[in-house]
Amino acid sequence: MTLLYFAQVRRITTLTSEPLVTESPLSTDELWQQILRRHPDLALLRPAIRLARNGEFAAPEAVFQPDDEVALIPPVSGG
Amino acid sequence: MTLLYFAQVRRITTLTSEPLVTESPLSTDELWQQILRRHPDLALLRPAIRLARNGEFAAPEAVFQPDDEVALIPPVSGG
Amino acid sequence: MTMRLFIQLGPEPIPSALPSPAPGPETGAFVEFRGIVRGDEGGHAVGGLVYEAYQPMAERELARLADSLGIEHPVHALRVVHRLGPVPVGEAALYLGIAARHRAEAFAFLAGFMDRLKQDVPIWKTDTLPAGR
Amino acid sequence: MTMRLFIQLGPEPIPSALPSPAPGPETGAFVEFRGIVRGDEGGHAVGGLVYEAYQPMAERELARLADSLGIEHPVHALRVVHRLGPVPVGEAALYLGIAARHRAEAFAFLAGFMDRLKQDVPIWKTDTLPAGR
Repeated sequence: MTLLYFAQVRRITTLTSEPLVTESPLSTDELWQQILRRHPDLALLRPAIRLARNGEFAAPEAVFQPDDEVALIPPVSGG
Repeated sequence: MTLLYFAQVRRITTLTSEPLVTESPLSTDELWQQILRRHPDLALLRPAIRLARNGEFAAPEAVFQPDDEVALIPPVSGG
Repeated sequence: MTMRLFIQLGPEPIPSALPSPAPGPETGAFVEFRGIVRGDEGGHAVGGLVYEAYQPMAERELARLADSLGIEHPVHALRVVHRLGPVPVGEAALYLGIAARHRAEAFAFLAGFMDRLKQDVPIWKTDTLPAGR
Repeated sequence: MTMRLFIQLGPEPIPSALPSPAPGPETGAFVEFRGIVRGDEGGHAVGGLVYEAYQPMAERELARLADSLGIEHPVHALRVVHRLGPVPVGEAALYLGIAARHRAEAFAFLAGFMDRLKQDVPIWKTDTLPAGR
């Protein structure tokens, strides 16, 4: 799995992306546990972050596969 | 007084403008009587026509002076 | 707030690009509208439309309309251009350019201006041009 | 009705004139919007803003947004350009060009598109440029 970080999220992780090796699919909660273990400072921002799976917003019940590209989408501010 | 005719009104009067000589001020009704005497075919259109006095829409109680410029404004269709 | 206002009526084609009427650092939204002559009018193919205006009154009404709408929806500047005489299909008869701090004011001003222009400004479509082939 | 759709994200300045995305004889309304970088951001003087996007997803969301809004407000064509990277004050970060049969559809589409762009399209203002003097 590849994790992508943008904007405020990137400033906290100080990374634009990183691999997350997992053998089995992860639920949203399981994925967040993995992310927060690496970047505990994201906890405060978590309620504002939407997850995207392979370029589309993921439903809360989404299952994330080992080869997915997962983006953490903080509140957007384009335009 | 100068009368100005535009669009549908001009097609009925076949004039773009004409003088109306009057010695005293005219009420809206008196002015319309003069106009309809010259151009009876305007009667049908009258309910749709607004009068402008010196370049501004005239209130129903307006008084038209001998040297006014009066325009007959049929429904507009700009834009 | 004073609104900068540019009004122009005439037979010249409307340029494909017009500068913002308020290019300062306080402008966050620039909205432009072109009313374009379509190839059909009342179900019939046409080659264009002919516009006529009571020009001094039309200019005054446009300015009055801008002032009055600007109270409700404050914008920085407005440019209005209305072409008169023959306007071929595909070309603009009307141009509005609105500069404002935020888009909400600009959008509201634009919609309100168009509604009232079509009621109160003495400009008329008086004729159609024959459809080409 | 199929909508013609042009989407472009990139660091290039947005041109001061872009052609209508649907120049056919059925277009009666052409609306353009530019979101321009202001000289103040949150009360502080800035020289510009820096934009970042999750580009493939942003392009897909813009297309999805256009399709979904087009059902409610049918328009002929849409061009969306969002500039990325540094954008100086006074220059456009965003351009929308909408061609439609009538202005009502175009205005409704524009307002709806902007509202949803600012909620759902992964583009961010990430930084400010220092104010010049």
